[in-house]
Amino acid sequence: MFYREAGQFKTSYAADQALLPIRQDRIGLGLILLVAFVAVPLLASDFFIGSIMIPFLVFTLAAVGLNILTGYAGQLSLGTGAFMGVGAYACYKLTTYFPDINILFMVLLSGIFSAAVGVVFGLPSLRIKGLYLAITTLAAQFFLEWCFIRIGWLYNYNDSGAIEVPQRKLFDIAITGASASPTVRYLVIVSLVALMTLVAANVLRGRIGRSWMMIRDMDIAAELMGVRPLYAKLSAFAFSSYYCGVAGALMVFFWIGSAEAEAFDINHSLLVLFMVIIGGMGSLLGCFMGAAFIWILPIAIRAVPQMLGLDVIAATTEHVSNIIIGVLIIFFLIVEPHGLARLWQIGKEKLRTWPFPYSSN
Amino acid sequence: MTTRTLITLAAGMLAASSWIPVAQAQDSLYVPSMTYRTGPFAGGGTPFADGYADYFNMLNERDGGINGVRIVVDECETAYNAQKGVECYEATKDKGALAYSPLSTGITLALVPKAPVDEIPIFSMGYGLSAAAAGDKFPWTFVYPASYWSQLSSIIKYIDENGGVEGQKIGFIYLDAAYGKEPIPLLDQLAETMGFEVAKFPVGVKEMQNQSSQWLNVRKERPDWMIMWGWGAMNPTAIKEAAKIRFPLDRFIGNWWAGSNNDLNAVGEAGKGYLAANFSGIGQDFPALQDVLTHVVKKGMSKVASEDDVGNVLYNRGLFNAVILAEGIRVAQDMTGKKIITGADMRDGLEGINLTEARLTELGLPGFTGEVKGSCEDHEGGGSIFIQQWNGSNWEKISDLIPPMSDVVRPMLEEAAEAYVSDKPNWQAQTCG
Amino acid sequence: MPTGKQVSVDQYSGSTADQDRSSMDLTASKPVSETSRQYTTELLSIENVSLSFGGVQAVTDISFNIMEGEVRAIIGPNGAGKTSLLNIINGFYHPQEGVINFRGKQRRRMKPYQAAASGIARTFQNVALFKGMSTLDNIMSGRSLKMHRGFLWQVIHLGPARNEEIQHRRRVEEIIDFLEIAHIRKQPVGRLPYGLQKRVELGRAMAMEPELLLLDEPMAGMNLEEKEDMSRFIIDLNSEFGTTIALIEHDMGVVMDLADRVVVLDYGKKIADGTPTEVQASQEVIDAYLGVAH
Amino acid sequence: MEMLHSIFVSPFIEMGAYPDFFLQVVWEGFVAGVLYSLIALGFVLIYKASGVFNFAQGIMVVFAALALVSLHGMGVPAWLAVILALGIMGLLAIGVERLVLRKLVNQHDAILLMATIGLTLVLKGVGQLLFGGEPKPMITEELGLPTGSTDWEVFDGIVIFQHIDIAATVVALLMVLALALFFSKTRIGRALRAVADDHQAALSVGISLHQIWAIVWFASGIVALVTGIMWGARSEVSFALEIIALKALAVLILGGFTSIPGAIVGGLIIGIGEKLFEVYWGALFGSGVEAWFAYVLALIFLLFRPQGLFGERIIERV
Repeated sequence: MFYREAGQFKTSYAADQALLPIRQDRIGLGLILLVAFVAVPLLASDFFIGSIMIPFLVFTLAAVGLNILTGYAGQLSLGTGAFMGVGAYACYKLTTYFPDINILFMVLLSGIFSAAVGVVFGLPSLRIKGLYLAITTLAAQFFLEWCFIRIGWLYNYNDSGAIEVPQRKLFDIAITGASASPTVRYLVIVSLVALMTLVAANVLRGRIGRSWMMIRDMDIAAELMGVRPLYAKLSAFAFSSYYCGVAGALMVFFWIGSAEAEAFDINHSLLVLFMVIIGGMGSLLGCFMGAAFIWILPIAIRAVPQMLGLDVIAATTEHVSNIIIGVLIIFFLIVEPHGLARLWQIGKEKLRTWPFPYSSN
Repeated sequence: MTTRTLITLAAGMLAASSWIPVAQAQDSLYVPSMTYRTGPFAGGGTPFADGYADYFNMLNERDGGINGVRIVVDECETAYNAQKGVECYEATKDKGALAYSPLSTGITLALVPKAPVDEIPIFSMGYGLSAAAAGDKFPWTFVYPASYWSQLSSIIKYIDENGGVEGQKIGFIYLDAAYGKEPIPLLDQLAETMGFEVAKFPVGVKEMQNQSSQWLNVRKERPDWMIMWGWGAMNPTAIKEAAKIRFPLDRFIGNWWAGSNNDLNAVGEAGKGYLAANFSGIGQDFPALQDVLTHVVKKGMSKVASEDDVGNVLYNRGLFNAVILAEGIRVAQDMTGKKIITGADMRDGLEGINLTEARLTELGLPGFTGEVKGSCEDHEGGGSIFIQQWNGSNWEKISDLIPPMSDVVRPMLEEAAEAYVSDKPNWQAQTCG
Repeated sequence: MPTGKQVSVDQYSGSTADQDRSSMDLTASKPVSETSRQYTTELLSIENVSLSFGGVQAVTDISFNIMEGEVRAIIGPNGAGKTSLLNIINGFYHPQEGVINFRGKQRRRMKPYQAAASGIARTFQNVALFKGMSTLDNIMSGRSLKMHRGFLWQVIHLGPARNEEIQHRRRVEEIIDFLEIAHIRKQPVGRLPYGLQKRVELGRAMAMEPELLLLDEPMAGMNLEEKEDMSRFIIDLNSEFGTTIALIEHDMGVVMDLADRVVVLDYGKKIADGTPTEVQASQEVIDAYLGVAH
Repeated sequence: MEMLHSIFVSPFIEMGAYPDFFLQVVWEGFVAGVLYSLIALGFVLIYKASGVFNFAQGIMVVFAALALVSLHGMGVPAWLAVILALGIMGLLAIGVERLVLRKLVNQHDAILLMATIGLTLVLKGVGQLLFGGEPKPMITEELGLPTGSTDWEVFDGIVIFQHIDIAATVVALLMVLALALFFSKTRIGRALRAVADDHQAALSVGISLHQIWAIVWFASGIVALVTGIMWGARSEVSFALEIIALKALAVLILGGFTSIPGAIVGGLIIGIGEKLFEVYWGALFGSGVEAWFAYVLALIFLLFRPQGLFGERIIERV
């Protein structure tokens, strides 16, 4: 009834190809941005911003990265964590070499290192497909993890073997380090994520994004249409790893504040993969939904016994949340393999025709 | 109802619940407990968490808290994961938390810079940053009763007293992570000054239960002694492998995280003779532990699986952690004259701690550990450890307290602290005396 | 259902920005009757090509040519090597022996995307559409080779990249009009009925504006009505736009009506080559189809 | 020059100088390889019959072993605990088939893989809820497994053989033989091979896919239990074992997803290869190379032979 595009005529292809061709969607997005940029920083508590919104956005960005590779270009990867690590360590090295250059620039630059590493480990994709490729990404995961531990240069030979975030300022406000307030860090992250999501959406709807989807859907046909698999696959690896790398740098510099190699282990990779599956492969919106779901659900589960006043061992809720997430993953794969994003779309279609369920084509 | 509505609702609820300022009842002392009862290291985390909680509960039951104020212990599961650890911290820091014991090097490193900002001290008991022993550089971090470096120096001292280290080859097998690598700089330094040779054997976190290569290398290198910086499943595997290559176990010394009952129960009789460092008493034969049994465990208020678990190495370690915090609270109460203290008061209390043998006896823990006396500069206290040996079914204390080689360790600690602080222009240090 | 502005072929033909060798501009009408057509330029020729897979001979010593502007049919019983031959032409298989000349030049061993770049397009026996994409995007994907804006333009998606996208969209809409599939423009192709999928696939190949279009059983599994539609598109494509077409088809009626010349394969060998009437008369062809022992 | 020497010359001189030690390294690698093979075998069984790449195989190893040890800890005699643990794995197999596989028929490979990742989480949670997260010693003696060791004096030195390692090898061998017999001699075994060859064809001759799936999951549950016992006896039973199981993935790449001989040979190559590499070349890279050696070896191997050691060359059709 209210969600219907009747009467919204498009008179040019430009309008028809806009990211959000329907007015209600544009209004919705505007509201969300308003909440994200105004309401949350003004109203939310430090815990909500620091432990829910910031991780959620960092994971969203990583999920966007993985989704580009897996959901759009069809190359399953289990090495997301390691690529995030490359970004984080690169950013750390860059800030130690160039302490005076703005940290935001460094974060964006560190993604390029991650992209380069991604290309190297993407090379096997030219010969290897599907599950075999998924397993070779494990080689990237474990090899890079080992590098983070073994190459002392990466963490400046710290005794602690970990990378620590120095304090950096933007317009005289601390944006990294312990004294940077969650709200400031949040604003930095939310701006970056919004910007990078827009960039991803643009690339995905253009020539390059189409070539990835062609490779994904039918690589042979894509090649016969003139897509060079070398370019298409490696550019997908590079672009995806760039996002993962930036997410990794954000994770360390704007969220946790320090990191050991273990922060980027295989479980981290799997966590991002879950987000992509639950959110929906091949959907940017899904990245947000999946990240929110996987990150917030355990926190919510943890909060439930407290709200009910039950004394449950913290570990038990941890096990229970493991089980619930596992069951949900299976459930989604069975019921809706395209994830939350698809459910949302179905919901929208229902809304469009409501209250006349049979009036659509 | 669409999914987004659901998510929005859920988020809204969460937001609402976390937006409402926590009405902290001002009649109790809030002590968060970061635990890891899950994950690959759960074997170590569980008894520690039990000992920690049981001691505070015992104080509540027996004495009605500390100076009449009850203690609230709030567990938060970290699964040894830094992200979850930080989340636990953020979730509890505004509830009036007095001190954090992060129980993982990764989480400690993440929290150390936050402590001065939020004014809540970090008590990483014998783990985390060794450099934090330098209290003038790390006002908010404590590593009582000893840092890793002090411990290593004591172990080397023990070796020296039992046959000498000069001209010997000492093997160092360690978990290939920040934790395991930390003592290496000191080990290299001591090797130079004391004239022994070092062979290093890293064990990857994913290879903890697959150590045959490392031990083949040990067989190749033929060290005279072995020192282990291990954790979790790495320990029993290492001891079994050592036995397999017939390495004399009474020349194999684990650090204080490689010498728990869990570790050796998995090895059993085959582990007889294995040595480990420790700083907390073994067994239930302390009045305080008897009180824990009577007031908490026998009343069914503990999470331990059986009464026998009370008194095992890691249980007592967790309990000792609680003892120091409780003592810190007492000192802070005395210093400020307040019943309800803040994190900043707690910091002063921890710094003013003085656990002498007499005080330990008062607490019902005679001979439980060495003296722990803090000061503005010294955040590691005494630094003494003792060596224990596995007799096939339990641990036995076989040495007196071994103080660290402060003359070597202290300058290095200070140097490390200086290095840590040097690239942090706005670091909050304190000037002592 | 949101609809874009409809544009007809007439309105835009000849006035589009993409001026590179645009075959759609060739609207010169050609005589439809088979006998009167004369072709002078050889577009593709295959000489003594052989291909085998680990001892299995798929194609043996085949030679034939395709003239510019003609409709060339390749027929033969199942397993005769027809699809393998198409795969050789667009570079997917590499023959062990033989020479391929395209536009008068001998072709080196090339990759499929190079064949595509040189102007060879293709449809598949089992529909090989990009299942996760809409009809519009599938046809747009045929424009891949004609779009050049670099990565940075794609990132901002303004100015040149956007204009490029819109220009090509215009072309794609012409094809959508031509194939009468405007109503399914934004539907994911996976959900379309088979006949429509085949049509979209033809559209995708058309979008490449190829010099040579290879159609692998374009009418397989279609009912009579759909076959008639498809035949009409093929004839129009050939006569209106002058696209050279090579097609594999089992329906002899269709082949006889559409093709200028027919080459017949059996067991990987060429057994006949000529106009439909000549081929129909060949004893060898009759034997092959009736299954007479060799 | 020195670098080249330490890569290409000195390791071999060392091998020659201490042949007893070399043999010991090979033996240790062999034993580790046998255990990798066993885990890989579990993967192969399931993949062959149902096309599911079972990421949960590692956690199944832990789960089965934990069930066994915990049951014994509750006072159940060892032999009964084994039977009950097998029963649990059977129930798990039926459960997985009913609740997961049956609903995901004809889905894409990647979807099935991800479903088993979900299963991994569930088993992790359930396992820790039921049996507790802390590590437990394996009940080696109660199961009648040998302890102790035998020395073999050779080349002026000794090679030490642990009896438990010998037992593991023998048990693994027996199990492979049993499986081979099962596949070739029983009706279900033949049906299973038929399913592996062609699902549709098998269905059309009246083979129940559901039954077959439950059986292969059960079979790999048995393999998991045996693996868990053997590995548990070498260290202890804990959730950390799960990660080692990932190494079997590299084994699969070497051996091919569907080949049982491939799983065995691949496992041995990786087991022996990684020990040799770590002991003789590891120091060049700063040690700890075992963490990635298997995967990198598999990756390099894939570049030259994408179908694995025993797989058939894939000809792509259009």
